[in-house]
Amino acid sequence: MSTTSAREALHDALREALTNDSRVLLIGEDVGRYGGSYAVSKSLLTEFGPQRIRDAPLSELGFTGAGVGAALGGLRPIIEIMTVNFSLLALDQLVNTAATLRHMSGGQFSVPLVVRMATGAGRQLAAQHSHSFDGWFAHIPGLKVLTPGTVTDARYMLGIALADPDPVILLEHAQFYSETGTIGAPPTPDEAWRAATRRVGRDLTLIAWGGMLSRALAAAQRLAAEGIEAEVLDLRSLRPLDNERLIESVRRTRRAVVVDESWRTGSFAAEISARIMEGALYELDAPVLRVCSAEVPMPYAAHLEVAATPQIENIVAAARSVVHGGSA
Amino acid sequence: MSTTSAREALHDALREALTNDSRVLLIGEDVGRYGGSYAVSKSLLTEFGPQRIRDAPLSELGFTGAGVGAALGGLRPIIEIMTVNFSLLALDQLVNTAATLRHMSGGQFSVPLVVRMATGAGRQLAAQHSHSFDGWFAHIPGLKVLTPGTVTDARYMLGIALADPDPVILLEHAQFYSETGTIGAPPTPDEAWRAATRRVGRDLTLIAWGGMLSRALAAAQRLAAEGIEAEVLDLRSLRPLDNERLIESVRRTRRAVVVDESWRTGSFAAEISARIMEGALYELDAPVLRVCSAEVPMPYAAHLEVAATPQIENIVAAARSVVHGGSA
Amino acid sequence: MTLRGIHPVPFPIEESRELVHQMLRIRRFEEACAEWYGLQKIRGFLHLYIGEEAVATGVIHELAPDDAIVATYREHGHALVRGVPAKALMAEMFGRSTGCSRGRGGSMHLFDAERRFYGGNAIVAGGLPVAVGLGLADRMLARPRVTACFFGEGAVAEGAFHEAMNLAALWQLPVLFCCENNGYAMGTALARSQSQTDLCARAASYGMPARAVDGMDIVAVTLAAREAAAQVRNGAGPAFLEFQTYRFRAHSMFDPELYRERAEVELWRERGPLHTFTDRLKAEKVFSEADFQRIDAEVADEIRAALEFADTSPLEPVEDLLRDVHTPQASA
Amino acid sequence: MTLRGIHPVPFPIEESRELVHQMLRIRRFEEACAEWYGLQKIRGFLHLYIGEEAVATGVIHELAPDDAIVATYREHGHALVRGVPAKALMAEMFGRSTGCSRGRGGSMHLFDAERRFYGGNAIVAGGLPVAVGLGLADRMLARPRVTACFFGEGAVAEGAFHEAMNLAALWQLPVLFCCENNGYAMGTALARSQSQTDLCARAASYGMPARAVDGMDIVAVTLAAREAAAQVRNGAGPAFLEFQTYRFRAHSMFDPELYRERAEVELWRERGPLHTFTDRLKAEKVFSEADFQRIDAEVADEIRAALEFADTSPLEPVEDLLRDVHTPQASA
Ligand SMILES: Cc1ncc(C[n+]2csc(CCOP(=O)(O)OP(=O)(O)O)c2C)c(N)n1
Ligand SMILES: Cc1ncc(C[n+]2csc(CCOP(=O)(O)OP(=O)(O)O)c2C)c(N)n1
Ligand SMILES: [Mg+2]
Ligand SMILES: [Mg+2]
Repeated sequence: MSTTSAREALHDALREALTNDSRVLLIGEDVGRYGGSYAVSKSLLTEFGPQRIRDAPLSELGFTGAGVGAALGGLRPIIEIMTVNFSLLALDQLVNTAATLRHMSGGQFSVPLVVRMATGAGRQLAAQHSHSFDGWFAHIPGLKVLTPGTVTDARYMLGIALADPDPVILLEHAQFYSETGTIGAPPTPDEAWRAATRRVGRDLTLIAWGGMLSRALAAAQRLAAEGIEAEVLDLRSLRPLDNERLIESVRRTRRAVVVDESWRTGSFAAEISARIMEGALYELDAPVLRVCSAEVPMPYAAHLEVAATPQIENIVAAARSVVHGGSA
Repeated sequence: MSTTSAREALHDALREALTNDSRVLLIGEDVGRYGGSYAVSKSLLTEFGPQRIRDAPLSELGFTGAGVGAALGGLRPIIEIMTVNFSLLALDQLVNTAATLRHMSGGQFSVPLVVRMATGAGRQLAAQHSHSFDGWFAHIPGLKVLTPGTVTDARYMLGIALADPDPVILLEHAQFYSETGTIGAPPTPDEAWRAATRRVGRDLTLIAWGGMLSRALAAAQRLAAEGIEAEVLDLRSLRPLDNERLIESVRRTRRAVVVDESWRTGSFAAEISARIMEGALYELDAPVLRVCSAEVPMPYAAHLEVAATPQIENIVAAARSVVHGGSA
Repeated sequence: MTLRGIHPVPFPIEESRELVHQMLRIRRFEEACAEWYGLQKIRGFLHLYIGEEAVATGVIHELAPDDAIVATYREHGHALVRGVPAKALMAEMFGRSTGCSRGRGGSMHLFDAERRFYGGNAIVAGGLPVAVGLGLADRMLARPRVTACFFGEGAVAEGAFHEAMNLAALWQLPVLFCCENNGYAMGTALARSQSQTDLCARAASYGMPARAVDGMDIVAVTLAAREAAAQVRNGAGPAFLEFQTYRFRAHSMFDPELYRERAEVELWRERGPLHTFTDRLKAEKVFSEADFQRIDAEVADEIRAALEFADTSPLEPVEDLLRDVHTPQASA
Repeated sequence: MTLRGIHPVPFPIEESRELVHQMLRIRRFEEACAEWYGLQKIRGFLHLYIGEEAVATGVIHELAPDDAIVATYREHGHALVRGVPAKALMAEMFGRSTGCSRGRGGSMHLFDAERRFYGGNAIVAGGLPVAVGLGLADRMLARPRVTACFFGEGAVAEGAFHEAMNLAALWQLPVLFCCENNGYAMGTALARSQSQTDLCARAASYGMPARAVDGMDIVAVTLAAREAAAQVRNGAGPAFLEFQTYRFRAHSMFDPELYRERAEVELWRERGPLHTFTDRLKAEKVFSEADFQRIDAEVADEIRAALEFADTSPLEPVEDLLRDVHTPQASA
């Protein structure tokens, strides 16, 4: 089997969705003529035309809200917000409208909206272009949050999201686009929303998702060389969260490290730690540790950015610490 | 000593700040002629005039950003965002500009901005007017977050916030405005940023802040009647967070319940639980429990809103469960 | 601009009666709401539309059944005229499971899927982008429909207004923007929130046809809406109507009304849409006080029945707290 | 509108030379940036201003030392003309602790407190509300200062633009809005982002004086800025200038430029602000090729020294990662 990049996988997923369902359209800044700021939608304009590959003005709040309306009106809009950093401008429509409409109306409306965004740091884009808001989106009842971390998920999660009658946020890590791999079998709709064990291990559970998954796997490999067998759990969906597999794994390994690129305080990693506290405290042999970003707006300089974000060594060190004891 | 409402205390704090420092001004929707949507700024327009009590158009993003600029320009702006629900429209300026400017500029600028917002549920205002985003603000390095929960803090925290050279968010619970109490001595600037033990106890620590503090105290009183002595820790500042007092208290009581009005998943309560996991796991006699809101956009009907939000009975039940064991 | 008093009412008498009937339904419904708010049966925020009845009545009268409506938190009138049963509305105000939003929404969040009534948005200007999207769907699916989007003049200052107006005009979407300019956003008069108080000039700056209409005159409202809706429906792109009106009551039940003079309110009350219209019909001798009393009695019956229904309706069981967060058939 | 070629350049020759000098500094600085980006010494996003030099040069030339500047992520030129030393700027591009933002900001976040250069904002339209606030401070503290706020035409679609324009006009604040209309927002041409492509009409709709200026002509830019800045400084409220210009390079170093024709770029290159101005000065016989070479050599020295400085400057110690999140004297 040949390898594919996550970028290509996402592109193919878009193309497939547009081909299979005439109600699907893509709206976002520079998705058309420019080809997508991460080239995910390249050439789709030529194939599907400007009605369905719709370049939007710089109006994140406006076109996200338009996505809500279009979904209500019978379309299957995919809104691309160029990066999560700009999604702050659109949060009102996501949180106050997309997430609430069904409930506020007593169940009369569904909002089948898919919102794709690039997320994460690692390219020296500094303090306004390097955020991770995974946990913020996962905090909102009424939204669902998918975080592809394998090319297979990159290929199929968009379809899963489009098949869902409710608003789904798809977080695509900007560094993930260039990762390559072999596309496997499509997950069943049910499986796509559940955590996946990407590596089996007995000594601890490494919990990751999205852009951090490859780092967790790399750390697991290094740990194996020192005789520590890490289980790697890919959460995949942050909301709903697969508590069952999370707790099952940690009960078995009795130790856990959570990897999350967002700032530590108030991170989604805190939620994972709290879930383990609630569901597996008595089985724990060591505190659950979090490998997160340092609490600083992202600096531009390469060495500072590396120091500020979770690296493979940090994960390895945290894993060693929970297995062998000592301070992390 | 006579009792004062938190509303009056906040009003007096505003008046004092405006009187003592001519650089101070209040900007927000209906802070002037209307008298403030929660009547906190009532009559200030008459006393200080429309330049300093500045009614703003419905432009949350615009006037919050103007607050950043005014702070840079040498004023001491207090921005009132009517409620946290509307702060979603202003998050970009808070997160991408106010919080980052100092760091992005290599320390050249300070942004002495104070942003006041009413927060919380409990008045049947339904899904778009009942949010708690305490944890979201506390997630952002570069911001500080104060949450008055006593009339003394209502009286003095604004001054503390204004004395700070960096952006400070002041979260005022909408139900707190009507709470009354006796105003005590002003906290020292140093103490105001630290957690306060509002009740001493040996059996567990109840951790709360802002609008939930009075409920935690009420729960502690009920628990005392059954022989459970709860310590009540008022966090007061969510960022910076007083980890030291938190961990010290829980190590001593060996049990903890966190009360947080936001939705459970991704709540700030998760952060508290994770901190205890990291700092006091070996001293714990029971899992830390969280009393949070149900994961549903806030329903209008009174009985559903009560069921959706943390009530004194829920806190009591959680406390009993951590003390006596059994399921929460 | 207004035809009031100059020309005869240009409607068949049945139509005029219907307009009176609808305006009166709003008036009496809201008077009942205010009363039952006092009795604490209705809670939360309650924003009355009294004084502005001609706007919702005239515009919605001109909409077809499969047109869509997006409104604000001040939307009882719009829901009523659209045909959402008064019972379902009143039950919603009471927070009952028989309410049009199962008691989940309350006064600010009235919805009715069947009648394409999309609420009920309590974020100022929050409905405008949604209306743009509904228009986009109609345009892409080649449906000759109109989405009428109501909002107050206070919304014009919001960035969402600007983005939505630009998108609608740029993409030539079938949206009828209906600005209910009642002069105040809570306590803030238009001139203290807009550098340009001519809202039509603002709308025209997007290249959108715009027109100011006497919102106290049901005839003017109806005719303006008729013309604009036809244009929008026929593919001319969006249009903007500014209805100049006034709310007779406070902003909400918490408002001490410090920001306006009693005399100003009185002046506008004299222009009240209901009595000026009935006076005019009476002057034309096509309508009598007895006619009015008959309609009023009919409306009173309807409201009484709605109150009765609401007050005796069940509450949603607490066990159902978490329902309707997601669509049931969802895979997760 | 432009005086190009019709009247003689209305500046003393020293002033003209200075304008050439500044434009050339921008050009050469950015050429060096592109080169060193290729060598991977500069990373992240790099947005070049080449082609647009007349705008920053002409406007900032007209500002007083205590006026303020708010710019975007395409702000090397503005920082240079403002007097931020090329060394400090280049060191910033290299991510060094000697950079004007200590290597924390990079290309998109250049700052200089002493020169009232407020960055360096990489959120499109994010700087406008900040500029409004700076203007508010000046107005309330009765300082006769101007805040010049630069932004691209793409920003005009953002809600933040609308809210900021309205606030500035409503409160009559001393802000000079400088729209750098280079025709594209990344790959989106103006006509595909704005229903109304006449940006001055948009600005005028806020009741703000607005004027379109040939942004390729340094004379036109300078004169327009002179007049507008004087009005703003004298308390006439905000003003809006649209500078019609063009970027000769890609949007950023990642842009494959699929959205425009080579021929269009060539056409605009012919109007390049540097050579058209020097040609004109030469035609007037007040400036020679030797003059140009002298200036260019001087600039080359400056850039060489800046590169040398940057490349040999130290990195910020990793132990200092957490500095400058808060102001040190803060109580917490
Ligand atoms: C984004 C936002 N900001 C503030 C509020 C609080 N608020 C509710 S209604 C209102 C006034 C709106 O005035 P207008 O748009 O003129 O409508 P009207 O109430 O007069 O019908 C305000 C400020 C809100 N609901 N949403
Ligand atoms: C709010 C926001 N949305 C999107 C982006 C991504 N982006 C960066 S520059 C740009 C184009 C801006 O165009 P314009 O305002 O015309 O300025 P120019 O780059 O042409 O100077 C876009 C879309 C951003 N930085 N901020
Ligand atoms: Mg109004
Ligand atoms: Mg541009």
